[in-house]
Amino acid sequence: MVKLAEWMGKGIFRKHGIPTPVGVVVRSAEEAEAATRTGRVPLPCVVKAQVLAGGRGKGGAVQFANTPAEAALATRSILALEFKGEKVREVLLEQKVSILREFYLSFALDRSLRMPILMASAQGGVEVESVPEEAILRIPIHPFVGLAGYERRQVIRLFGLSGPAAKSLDDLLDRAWGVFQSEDAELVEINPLGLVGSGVIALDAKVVIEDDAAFRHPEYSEVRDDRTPLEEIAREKGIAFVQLDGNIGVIANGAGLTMATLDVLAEFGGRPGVFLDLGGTDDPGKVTEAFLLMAKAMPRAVFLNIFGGVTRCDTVATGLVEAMKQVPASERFPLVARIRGNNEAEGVAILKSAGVTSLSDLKESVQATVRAAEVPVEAPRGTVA
Amino acid sequence: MVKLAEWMGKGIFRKHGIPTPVGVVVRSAEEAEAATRTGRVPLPCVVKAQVLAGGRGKGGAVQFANTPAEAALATRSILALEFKGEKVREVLLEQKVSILREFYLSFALDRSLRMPILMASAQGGVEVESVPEEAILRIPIHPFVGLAGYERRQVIRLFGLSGPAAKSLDDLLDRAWGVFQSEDAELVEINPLGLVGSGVIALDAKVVIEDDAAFRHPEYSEVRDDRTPLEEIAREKGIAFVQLDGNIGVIANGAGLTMATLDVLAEFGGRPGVFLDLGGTDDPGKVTEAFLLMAKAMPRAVFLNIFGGVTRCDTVATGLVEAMKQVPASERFPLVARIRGNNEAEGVAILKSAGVTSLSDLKESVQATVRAAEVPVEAPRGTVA
Amino acid sequence: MSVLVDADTRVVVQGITGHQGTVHTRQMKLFGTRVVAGTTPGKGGTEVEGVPVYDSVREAVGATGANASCIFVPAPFARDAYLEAVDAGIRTSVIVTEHIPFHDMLSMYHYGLSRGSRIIGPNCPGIASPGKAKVGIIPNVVFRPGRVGVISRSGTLTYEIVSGIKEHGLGQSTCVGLGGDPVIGTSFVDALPWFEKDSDTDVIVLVGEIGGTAEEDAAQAIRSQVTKPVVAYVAGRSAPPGKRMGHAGAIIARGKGTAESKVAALRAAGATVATFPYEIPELVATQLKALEHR
Amino acid sequence: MSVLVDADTRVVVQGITGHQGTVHTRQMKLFGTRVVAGTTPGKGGTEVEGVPVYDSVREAVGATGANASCIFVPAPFARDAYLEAVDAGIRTSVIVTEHIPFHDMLSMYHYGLSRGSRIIGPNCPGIASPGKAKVGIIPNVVFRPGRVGVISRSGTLTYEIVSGIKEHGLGQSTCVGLGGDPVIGTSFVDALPWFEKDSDTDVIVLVGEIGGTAEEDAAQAIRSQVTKPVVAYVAGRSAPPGKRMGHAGAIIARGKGTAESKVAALRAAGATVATFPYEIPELVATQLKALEHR
Repeated sequence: MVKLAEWMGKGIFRKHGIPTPVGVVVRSAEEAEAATRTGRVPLPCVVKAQVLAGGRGKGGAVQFANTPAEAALATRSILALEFKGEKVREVLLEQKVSILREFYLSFALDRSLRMPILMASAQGGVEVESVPEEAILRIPIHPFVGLAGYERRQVIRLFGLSGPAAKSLDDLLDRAWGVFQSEDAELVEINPLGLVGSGVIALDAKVVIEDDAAFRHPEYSEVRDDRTPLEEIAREKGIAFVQLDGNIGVIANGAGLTMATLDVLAEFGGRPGVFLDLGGTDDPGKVTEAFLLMAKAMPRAVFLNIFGGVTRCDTVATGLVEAMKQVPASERFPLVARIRGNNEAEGVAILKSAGVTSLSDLKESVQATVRAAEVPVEAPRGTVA
Repeated sequence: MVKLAEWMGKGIFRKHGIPTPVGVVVRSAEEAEAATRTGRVPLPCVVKAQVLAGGRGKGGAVQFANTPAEAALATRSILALEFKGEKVREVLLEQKVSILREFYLSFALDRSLRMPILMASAQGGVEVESVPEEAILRIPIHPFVGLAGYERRQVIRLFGLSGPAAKSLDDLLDRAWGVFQSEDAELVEINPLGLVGSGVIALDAKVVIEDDAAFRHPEYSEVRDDRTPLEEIAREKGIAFVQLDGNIGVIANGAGLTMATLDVLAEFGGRPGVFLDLGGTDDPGKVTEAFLLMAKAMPRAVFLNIFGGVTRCDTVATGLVEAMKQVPASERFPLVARIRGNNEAEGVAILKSAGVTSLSDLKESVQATVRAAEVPVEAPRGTVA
Repeated sequence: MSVLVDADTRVVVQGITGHQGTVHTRQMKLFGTRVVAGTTPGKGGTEVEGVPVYDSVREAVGATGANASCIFVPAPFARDAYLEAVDAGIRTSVIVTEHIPFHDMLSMYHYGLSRGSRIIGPNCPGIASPGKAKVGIIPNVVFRPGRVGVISRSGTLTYEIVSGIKEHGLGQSTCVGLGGDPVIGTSFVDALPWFEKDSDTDVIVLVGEIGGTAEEDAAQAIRSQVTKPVVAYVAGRSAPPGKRMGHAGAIIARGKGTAESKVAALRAAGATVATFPYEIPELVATQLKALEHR
Repeated sequence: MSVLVDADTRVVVQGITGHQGTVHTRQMKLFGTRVVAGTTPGKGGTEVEGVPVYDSVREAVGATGANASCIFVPAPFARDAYLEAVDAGIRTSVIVTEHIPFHDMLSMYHYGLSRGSRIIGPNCPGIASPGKAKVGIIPNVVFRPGRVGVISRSGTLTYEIVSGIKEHGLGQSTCVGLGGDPVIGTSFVDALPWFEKDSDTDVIVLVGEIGGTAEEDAAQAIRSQVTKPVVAYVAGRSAPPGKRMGHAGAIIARGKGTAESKVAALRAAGATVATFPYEIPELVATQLKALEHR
């Protein structure tokens, strides 16, 4: 998920001809003062924290300014915020526009239908989850013919628009659909969409680009996301790595197996701290890297659960043994291993030669891991280094 | 059919990123001299008449120049040409490129498959009709998925290209398909496509935009086509009007009926001179305009053959009577009429009151028309004015 | 039985409040067609010729059970109208509108195909089964129930020929006008098997014209799939190459699409080909007589 | 009978000369699959693991009669590879490739649908019927012929479970891994009726995970179309909202896609839902025993 900040999303909107308020992104109070003083952003203006989390209105992350001095002040106070755990680095200053009504619009994927879906509601400016189902219009869009005119008319009717406002919405819908398609988006959300005079305008922009399509969009390669620093490193190395609240790390191969292993751990009282899916690999080096990464997350215990398919047991064992040599003393962790499947015998032998015993029963392995996390004094059998 | 001149086609190619030689279109020898002297067109250069007909190479419509003076001379001589009946108004000067091989490429419509079709041949630079069928690769393109990479590879293989040349062709194919789609073309032909160094380049461009899609392409509204002046006027009035070699005009409603009427005329020794299809109309004024237009073509006789459907018989009769008042004496022609179908009785009565008798038998009507055209001394019964 | 439409066909007229929509709604009703609904965005709740008007096809289908549509909306909006019909569950659409860009028709045709919906047209007179239903604009006066099936790329030429059949004392089972555009939803190849299967049809009249290879394709289909006698006619023998003869599809281009080629293919496939349109009724009568004596 | 593949399945491996393509061609052959051809553009005329390599799928199909394909080509070219397979007449394609953009999958899925072709995957382990054929990458060692059908959104978790079934002394009829991407060619809803109809399957094991509503949709299908006993398991009960758990599709977003919702829906539809994956074989054995005593 490449989640774009509001100001970037609005930049894409403008590129596609979707109206947005006049605005400038700034990174300091001085810039804010200058932007408003020179008229690049007409006053009065809105000052908005550029964070990915929603609900900014309630957390002081959106303020208003009538003078350049006020704009500077608001920017400074917002830049000092940490909003839902996220440091504010950028602030968007936008001309305040006079809004007659607010609507909700989004394009996303309907997985069951295998079609994009347009969702619209005449109740905008609130979280769509809080809108009753029956007040939301859902229009599946067949990818071969796109968003048809008769479908756009359904939205126009829902919003009760006519004349130039209807025409403006019709045009915006077509363009927003264009954004969803041509930018390989998984979400394009405009909430609120404002009725301003006789036209509609995007007052917010939430655009999420699909990770897998990143190769077609090098322009987003620098986008900061809401990953932790370790998750970011893992992503670069092509390892699926998710940090959770607990203290036990799980290294497995395959998303389903990794999740299932975490579930069993949780069921037996363990607290999952890291989800690490090796994926399919036959490179012991990648396995070593995965272990070194896991060590950085400082787990109290790690459970290695491998079913050898594409990823063979001996590859994992070899990579693990190498990691055992490289992990610094301060980052060592107790390890429980269970490896089965392709080249199981070879893998088990390699582990054994390094002093690690592979258990075969899942329940027993999990219980051993939970115990290891609870008793951090001395490392149990099967420990890294 | 909006047939674009070579230089306009190449302009579209450049807009879509398809390589073409450096070139400039000129309308005088002076312009040609200046363009080559200033280096806007590097020398040596090719000087090409911008006409719509093919086979320019053999008719002196393509020449070469090594100096600005030669470029001016060649341009002057080409501007003096009338090529296959078409006055040369524009000349394209292009840098001469060193061509290793020439290929043929086109995108058109396969009516039976209801799909666009890519045609390719390794024998370029000649009329594709002269290439044996088995040497032409035909690839239907499904409009919902476009020209696939594996299909482009078939063309690359046919041309025997590899490395950068293959990559260049792959890219060009994709872009030419983009031209066909986004410009609503009915034909995009590159003949020859040249292999130059390690890339391919469009040495000619034949782009035909579909008439019915003209409303999406106002940029081509000024394009001169190979219609006669009367055909041009007819087009503006929304009348299907085609000038042929003979001297008898046929006014009918519906393309099939008009063609069939011309066929019967020809079968009985008449020479069809004008095809005029009123189409579906209920405006007598349009009928009047059609007759006035027919008069301008100076036919020796006219046969009006109407089967009233959307176009009612009384509408046609009313329009005809009005035309009888407006046609200048110098343009009057003998008329035979046959009107049947919706509101037949009313139509026949209106004609009768104006002194025109409607015949009912097609064969008899045609024979009367042919006789009228042969005997221009006195107008027969049923004459305009 | 009949072809594609019958007494159970329930028609929604898309663009009913326009002039053509209104005129032909009246004519279809006079023919006996069950015109159950019309649509025009923004005109929902009104009535035209006693037919209720809805804002959308989905509403019209929901309220009236319409299963076929007749489209009169202007060319720039025709694609949209057809997509709306398909998505609302309409299985047969007659598109009367002319001048629809063929690139639009390509996506309409293939979308319909993938969703099990059939287009007749565009730029066509439509389909009619005398005594049952008419969807389109063929003048009512030319019809009389009978056993001759007519498939044509033409409009008025069809009326002329169908009328001739009636005047000759014969009648039609179903008559379908396919339209003369480069891309049409239903071709001879699609329609011939319907008439072959139709128990009400004894003889098939095929009216072609220059341009494309639809008649050559038809000849192939006649050879392999049609056992009933076929009487054919091809318009445009006197047309010169390179000129569009009124219909966007009627053009001899690059040596393809000549009348000679079509007539030869049809003859070779066993069809009786008329030189003049007025010969058709007599040729049909001869075929019918031959069938009686079999 | 079996589901989707059988002893007559003739497989072409697309991307056979790549490392994965070669390794799994060997494994498929060891399984007993008729791997008749491979393709890699520019490598036509060579051989991999005794299998002839062609430049294009059309050539491969022409020469070998291949009717299924297994796709290993890299994500940016996967769409193209599938279109090539469809156009060459392949009816079933297992796409092993991961990280295919879902916008690409949308057009692949709908194109296949319109042409009568079926995708398993992408990012999936494929399909196998022990003793008959395997198309994909599931390790051969986990299988043993039997009467348990397995449908799973997972890869290695499936191996774990299928292996458990074998170790418990039971065996599988067909096992299909659907893949964990947001857009997959074959869903539970598509696959359940195949197993319901399959005379070799007595009990169905369904392995789901968090994200989307595939399991809720499956519950609907079980209720309305499945009479055979279903044993289910859903991975991801401990996963927090908003995090993608390895699979692109495994994410609880906007309150949708939780394990609780899926387990509840499956239970309500009559499925037996396991809490731990290692419970599944015993639950299956119980169902089989119950069937015997019926």
